[in-house]
Amino acid sequence: MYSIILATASRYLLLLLLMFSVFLLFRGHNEPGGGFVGGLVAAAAYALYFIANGIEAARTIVRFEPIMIIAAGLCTAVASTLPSLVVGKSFMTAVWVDTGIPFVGKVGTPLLFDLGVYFLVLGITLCIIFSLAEEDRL
Amino acid sequence: MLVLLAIGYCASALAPLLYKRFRENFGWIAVIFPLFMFFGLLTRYPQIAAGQVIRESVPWVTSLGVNFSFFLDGLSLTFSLIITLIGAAVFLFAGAYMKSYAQTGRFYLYIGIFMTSMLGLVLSDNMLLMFVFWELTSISSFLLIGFNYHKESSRKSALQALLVTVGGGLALLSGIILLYTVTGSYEISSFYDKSEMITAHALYPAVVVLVLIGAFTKSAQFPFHFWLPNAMEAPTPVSAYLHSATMVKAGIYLIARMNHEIGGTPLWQDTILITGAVTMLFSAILAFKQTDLKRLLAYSTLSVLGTLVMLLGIGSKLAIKAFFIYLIAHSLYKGALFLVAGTLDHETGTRDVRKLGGLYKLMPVTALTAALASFSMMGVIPLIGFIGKETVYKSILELEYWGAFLIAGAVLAYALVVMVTVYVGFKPFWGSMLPTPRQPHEAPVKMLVGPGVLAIMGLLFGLFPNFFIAAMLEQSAQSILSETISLKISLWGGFNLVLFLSFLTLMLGAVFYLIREKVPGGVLRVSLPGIVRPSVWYETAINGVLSFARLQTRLVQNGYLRNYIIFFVVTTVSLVSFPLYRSAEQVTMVPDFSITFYEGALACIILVSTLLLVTSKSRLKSIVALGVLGFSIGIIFVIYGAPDLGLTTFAIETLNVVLFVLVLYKLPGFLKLSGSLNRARDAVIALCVGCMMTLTVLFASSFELSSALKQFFAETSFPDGKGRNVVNVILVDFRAIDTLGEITVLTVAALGVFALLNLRPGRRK
Amino acid sequence: MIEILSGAFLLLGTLFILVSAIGILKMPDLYTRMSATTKASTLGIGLVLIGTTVYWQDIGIGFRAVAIIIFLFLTAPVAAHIIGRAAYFGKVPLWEKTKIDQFKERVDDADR
Amino acid sequence: MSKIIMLPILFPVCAALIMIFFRRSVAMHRILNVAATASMLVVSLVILGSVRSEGILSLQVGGWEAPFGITLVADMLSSIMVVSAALIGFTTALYSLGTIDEEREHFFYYPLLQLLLMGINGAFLTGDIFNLYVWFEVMLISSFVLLVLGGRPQQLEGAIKYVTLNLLSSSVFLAAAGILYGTAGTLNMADLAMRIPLLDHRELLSVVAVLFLITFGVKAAIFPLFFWLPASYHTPPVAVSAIFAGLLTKVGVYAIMRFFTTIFTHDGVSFIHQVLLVLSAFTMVVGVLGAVVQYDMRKLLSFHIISQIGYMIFALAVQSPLAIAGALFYIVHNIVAKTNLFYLSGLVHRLKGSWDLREIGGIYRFYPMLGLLFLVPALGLAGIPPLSGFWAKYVVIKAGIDSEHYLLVGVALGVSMLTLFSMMKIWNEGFWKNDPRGEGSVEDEGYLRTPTMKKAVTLVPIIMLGFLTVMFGLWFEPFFEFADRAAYELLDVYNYIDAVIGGRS
Amino acid sequence: MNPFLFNILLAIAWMLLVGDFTAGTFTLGMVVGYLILWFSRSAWRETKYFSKIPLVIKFVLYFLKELLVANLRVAFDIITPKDYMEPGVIAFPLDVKTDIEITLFANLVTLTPGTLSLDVSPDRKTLYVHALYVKDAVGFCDELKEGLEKRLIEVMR
Amino acid sequence: MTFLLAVIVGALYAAGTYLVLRRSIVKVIFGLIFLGHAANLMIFTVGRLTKGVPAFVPEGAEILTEPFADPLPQALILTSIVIGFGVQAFALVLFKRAYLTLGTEDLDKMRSTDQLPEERL
Amino acid sequence: MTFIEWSVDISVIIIGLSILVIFLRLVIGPSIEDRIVSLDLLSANAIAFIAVYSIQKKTTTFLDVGIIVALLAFLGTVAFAYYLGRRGRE
Ligand code: NA
Ligand code: NA
Repeated sequence: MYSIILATASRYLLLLLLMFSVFLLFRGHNEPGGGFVGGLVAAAAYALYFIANGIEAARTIVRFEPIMIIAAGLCTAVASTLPSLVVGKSFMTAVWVDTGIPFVGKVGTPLLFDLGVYFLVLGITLCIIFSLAEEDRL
Repeated sequence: MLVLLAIGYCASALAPLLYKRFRENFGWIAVIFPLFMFFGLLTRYPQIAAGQVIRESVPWVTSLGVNFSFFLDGLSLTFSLIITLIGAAVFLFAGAYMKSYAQTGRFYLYIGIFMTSMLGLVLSDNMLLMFVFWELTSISSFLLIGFNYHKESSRKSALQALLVTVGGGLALLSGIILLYTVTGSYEISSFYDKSEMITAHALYPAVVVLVLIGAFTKSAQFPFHFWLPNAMEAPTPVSAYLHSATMVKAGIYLIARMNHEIGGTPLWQDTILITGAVTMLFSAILAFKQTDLKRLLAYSTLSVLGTLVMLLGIGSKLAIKAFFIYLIAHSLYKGALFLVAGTLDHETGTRDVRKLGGLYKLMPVTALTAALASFSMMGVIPLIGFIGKETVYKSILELEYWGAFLIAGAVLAYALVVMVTVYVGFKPFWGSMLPTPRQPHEAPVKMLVGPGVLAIMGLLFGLFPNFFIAAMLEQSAQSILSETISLKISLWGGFNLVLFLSFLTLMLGAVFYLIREKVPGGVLRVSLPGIVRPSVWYETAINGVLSFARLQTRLVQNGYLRNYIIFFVVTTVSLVSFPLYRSAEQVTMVPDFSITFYEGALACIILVSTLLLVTSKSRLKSIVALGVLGFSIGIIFVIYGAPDLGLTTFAIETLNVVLFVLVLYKLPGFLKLSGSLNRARDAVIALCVGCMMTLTVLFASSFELSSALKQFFAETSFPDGKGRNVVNVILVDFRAIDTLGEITVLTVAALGVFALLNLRPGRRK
Repeated sequence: MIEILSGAFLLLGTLFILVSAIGILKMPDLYTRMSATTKASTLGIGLVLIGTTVYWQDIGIGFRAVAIIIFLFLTAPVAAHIIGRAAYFGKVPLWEKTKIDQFKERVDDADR
Repeated sequence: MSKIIMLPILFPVCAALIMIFFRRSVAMHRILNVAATASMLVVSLVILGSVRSEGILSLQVGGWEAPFGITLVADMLSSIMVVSAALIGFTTALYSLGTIDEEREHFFYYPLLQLLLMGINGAFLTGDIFNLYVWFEVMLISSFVLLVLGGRPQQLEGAIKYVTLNLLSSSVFLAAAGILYGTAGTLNMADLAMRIPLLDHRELLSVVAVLFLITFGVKAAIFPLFFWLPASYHTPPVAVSAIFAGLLTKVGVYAIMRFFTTIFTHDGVSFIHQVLLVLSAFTMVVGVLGAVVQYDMRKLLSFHIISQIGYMIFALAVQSPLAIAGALFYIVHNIVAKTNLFYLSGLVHRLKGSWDLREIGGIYRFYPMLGLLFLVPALGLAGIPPLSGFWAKYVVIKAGIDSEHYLLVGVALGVSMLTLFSMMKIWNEGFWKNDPRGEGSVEDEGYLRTPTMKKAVTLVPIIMLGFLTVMFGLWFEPFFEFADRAAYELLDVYNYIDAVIGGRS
Repeated sequence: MNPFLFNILLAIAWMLLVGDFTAGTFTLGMVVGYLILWFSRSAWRETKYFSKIPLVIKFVLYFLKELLVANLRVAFDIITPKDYMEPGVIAFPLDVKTDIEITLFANLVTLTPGTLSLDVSPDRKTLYVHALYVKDAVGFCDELKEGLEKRLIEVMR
Repeated sequence: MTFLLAVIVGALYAAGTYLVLRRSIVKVIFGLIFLGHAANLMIFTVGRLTKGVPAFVPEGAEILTEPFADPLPQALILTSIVIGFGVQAFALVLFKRAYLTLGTEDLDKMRSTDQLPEERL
Repeated sequence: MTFIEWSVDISVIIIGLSILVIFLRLVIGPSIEDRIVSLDLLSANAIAFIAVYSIQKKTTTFLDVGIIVALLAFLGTVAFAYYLGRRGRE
């Protein structure tokens, strides 16, 4: 059931949604949002793209194996717990960099952690959806 | 003594290896082991005879009062010597006998373990330690009875013996623990002075019953006797050793050992007296119809075991004296006869007495051994068996009330034993030659030495009783009665009532033999009704348990998921309802009833879509309803100050829809599967759950909640957590490890979905 | 003044929303319901959002409102299209008073 | 020093992470898996050692003091459990090398194993109730996936029951945690232990306590909440069954232990002890009766798990220091023996090609050492001295007699008879009986052809655990000392509170 | 559209979202936008950038007028009891060619109340439209062609 | 509203329970989802309702002052929602595979793993 | 009560009413497409409600929720349509 209208719209919506997801991610520490919702919205973007354009197109555009995205996310999240050990604090203690950046605010390991969560959530959702979609084709 | 036992176990463990190395002459090597122990123990004889008690204690589980504490007194020495001596005979005998079996190495392993454990049992001062050895003997007995494991009957008998003895062992264990409760110790030697305290304790009857159950099962007393004849499935050396000379005497040892400490009361004495007497008579009668050599011997053993227990029950000085003499006499002659039976079996290939006869010419040494042992068993002067029988009769006759009955029973039982002896000891050798499956000839030396020595010892002990055993027996008796006994044993007591009874016994035995010879075969096949046969009780119990188990399992684990869930739900509701009811009393504040219009609308939508979903017959309609539900809940979150929750709910609900859509069209439409009765039942259950949860929520929110956490987060979120969104700060900082776990869950779920869809039978990637 | 303007926007918007709600209940078939209502509600929401922006007078809010409006105007017609098409292919009946149906031939062709 | 207690959680996740990254390199997975579990074992032993010498260790994760952040606590109980988990993890890692097919290895078998261990360790170490929920979920989902990995029909069917019932229990857990926060205002176990006695509306906490009992009861597989276990445990590869059998139910028992000795001790919950007593009797009996009728080795062993849980619950319900120590020792003994039996059943299956005792036989004759290796855990499980199970049974029964629960002691003893009966059923049918299909059947040869290395890695765990069963029995005193100390720690809550709230980090 | 321009647009959109117009935000927006574009670059084959701002504004105004009028008309129909509807499904021959043009056109048609784009034929030559007020098919098509489609083509090309 | 929410929670629990007791696997899934919703809503309600005041530290302020909604239950629910999402997704796929592999959606026909030895074919 | 407060209150009620009406259509159907359209419309109304509610409660944080609802409701609708499309095909 390919539809030009949906396919075309989905390409633009993809960008908007991804952008919004990043927005949610970075802003989550101060306002509603965060890694989870960000990741979910990003996944929703790709899900939309997949429904409109099919699974191959979606895979092409995601470019990475979802499982690798999961691994990257988990890696980031786990890595964010390590600086605390380097500086000799208790496990998972937040470590903050002195200078903040605009909009995002203070930069520190919790942000990194949230980033990991973002990728992880994106990865797992994609992994599930893509697996289902591919099974479906066979 | 610990060292002795350790050596014993090590030696046993080496047996299979050594067997591989030596094979042919292993019997001669193996015999070193029990002989070493025998003589090792014998060196202590002078000390013991002088009235010393040798003690030894190595800490084990001190905090529970369990130690490797041993003591060697007259009683344990008597038993140890019997164990090792007969052990030696059997080890040697088996060297030849077991040649036809595979895996003789394993046989020596087990029997070595058994002997060591048996020694440990009689040497232990600590009751729990004794129990450890007790169980080890049961296990090694199991392995030995089942030595011919390819035969179903062997396996069954082994299991039967194991269950009965271990079951009794459990009773014993509880008895031991109760005894600890009473005395605060497991050390038998510490009970010595506490006898009165123990017998006066409220738990005393329980202790007696439990300990006696343990003893009776092990010593095959009625009604637990049935496993012993079945245990004759074991190779003959095993029967000779475990099931006649030693293991079955463990229970008797226990009764003797505890006689002073927890005995002396009518409960104790009467119980063992009656049980012993019943066993004595009952099993002798059962022996009447046996035709198998070993089973004949087994029933006679039972009868003797009964007699021994009965003697302890009588408990007089004379009875104790009789007990010891008879104990030794029986061990010697029964060991010998069993081995002879083994020889016959080995040489002729049959154990059916009806098929044996006239072997004297072919097997003269065996025949002589058999004759010697048989005379002892029949109680013919001048063998020790005679002294044994005389003392038994004497001690029974001393009894005031029971005496008359008991003596009649004893004579009857003894007469039957005499009949058995004739069958086992004489019939195969004398009379006319009968054809046998194998061509018999005289047994090899290894098979002759053991029984020969035992039989000769029977003669020697009979002739010079005081020289050999009196001193030791005095000490033994002391440990039973705790008073000094002078044991002067004399072979000849003069012409008196007892001698007459002995004579009567022999005559009666002859009569029984003749009757047995003349009766038609059919009579032998007549069996008692099941109700009076404990072996049938055992079968019934096992089958009963099995069929109950089957019924129960089919009922409970029936495969219906919803039944499982009903169990779960009903358990929950019924357990919760009790404290919930009580907590209703503590409710003080009425919950907030105020409702705005949009809240009402929202609630209405939630309830209706719930109903819609529950009653829906279309899958897609259900998903739509689920979507509405999820979004409404999201809105509730938003209204009550949880925008992050709202966001997440919306996102997840939407993705859920996507997943459902991807999955669901492969799934079937809804069918109405349950009947209306089921549905009504489920509805009632569901409503109960609903009410329970509603009430819980109402009660739980009916008072002010003061949470230090809420305040802490409010105050530290921005200054320390560097974030204004408190919820997010909690997620990535305050409780970040929760989040770590949570993303792990997601990771695994994704891997799971991936694997589930890509790795499956018939699909390669 | 601002508040009055904002309130007016809100009321107008909600009015459109109500109309579309009534429309979806009242219209005779799926296509007419969709045709009539999706845009009315889109318009209504747009108006409400404008009212909100006016109320807050905050540029951030304003752009968020604009973002929603743009997004709605982008997605609403696509959604309507895709459902309408699915409905048509799924044989959801047209209102019996529908005059012309030039789509039918092609769908029938595709079926054959 | 206390920082070390996060390692049992951190190691597995790191190992899993690396494995997922290098998905294709199965050889690396294997090595890493063994290495990670081995180092976890070392770390857990170090933890146990330092708990023994320094007392309870606590780590305030994120540096937020208790009760505001989440605290990881290693007391004697937790450390013992973590050591057990690491031990079973390690042996299963080895055993898997010899038994798991390459397909499963490719589909994340090893990372899943690691994450399962992560969940289990987390559950043992956390001092926060909601965090416990999270670790339970980690454990649960890993077990779901391990259970279905391979996708055979039986697996799927078993998994449906396993998943559904466990999800129900999770939902109850969640509700209970929520109500607990709503009534007590905190989730930290030590804080709860401190606050609950002071609260006015304690009755409501009894409701919460019951809900926790239900949810942990499902995990622990007590009557009548155990149905998921026999329905599913025999379906996955035996290495998976083994680690499930050894560890998963014990986490439930651990939680019951923790909750009803540390947190819920007010008088309102005393009826729960009565309930537990009754349930424990049913659990023992129903479990063992289920076992005696089975012919599938794994099913038989699965039902036994339930029965043995009954003993642990019985001891817990008695609640004397001796009983708690006994329960703890029982847990450890059971973990070792039960896992070993599952390993062995796998080996038997490998040899004979069937799980059904009626179809196989003759193992003892040709593989006597295997017979010995079987007898050790089997008799150990049945409580035959001097193996570990004897002491476990003894202590539990002693505690029962001391507290005068004679009826239950009787039940426990009867059940131990039936346990022996069913163990000997395996022995009689599988080991003693001749193979009904004749000796030296094809499967035997198949086994003989497996590379020595693979045989070795399957045998080493069996020997290790068998050795432990013997060691526990012969050298009981030092092990019991640990259990005893754990029991005293548990019953004296103030130690725990002091270590957590006292702010040592 | 030129990816670079699109990147800038995305950065601006970012600033709008953030509600902060500093260089820092813009830079971050550029970075985010670039990542997104790079991440999804295979979706982009075309197209050219347009600069007909006045035309666009004119078009938007026209469209808003249409929207409002049509909305009112339908609203009237809804709130009055009597139905004035004469619905029909029309095959509309398309002059617009590219994906984006077709999509925009179809969406605008849908947005105007009373009309609903049902489908585009596989050969992209026909748009099937459901309309509430169809006097006759040809008249309807002409009206749409002269009005919306023509203006859209003006803007797009 | 606490009262109303309590009723809703009860209704969701009841519906979830009813659904997991069905024989069709699809309904069981719906039941599980219901129970998840119910539990979340329950935590939310029991954690006390505070209307319209989310837990955000206002711009310019250092700390958050009452009244505000308790953020902790929210964080807990968030965690449980996400966990529930993962677990439900897995369960959904599992149920689908089970249906396709076993060829039935009727749970009463999925009993082979529980059958006693003599009942097996 | 100022005008804005009054109009907000009125708006909330009107939106609530519309939501109920749309929900009624969702319940009665009859076609599944009707329900999907109603669902889509419901989420649109939710956005409006959130916007008005943010004025009522004087908090801006809720508006972001509106964006999410707008974005995601569309995905939901598309997913349903996808399902319908597949159903039609098979
Ligand atoms: Na957040
Ligand atoms: Na719309």
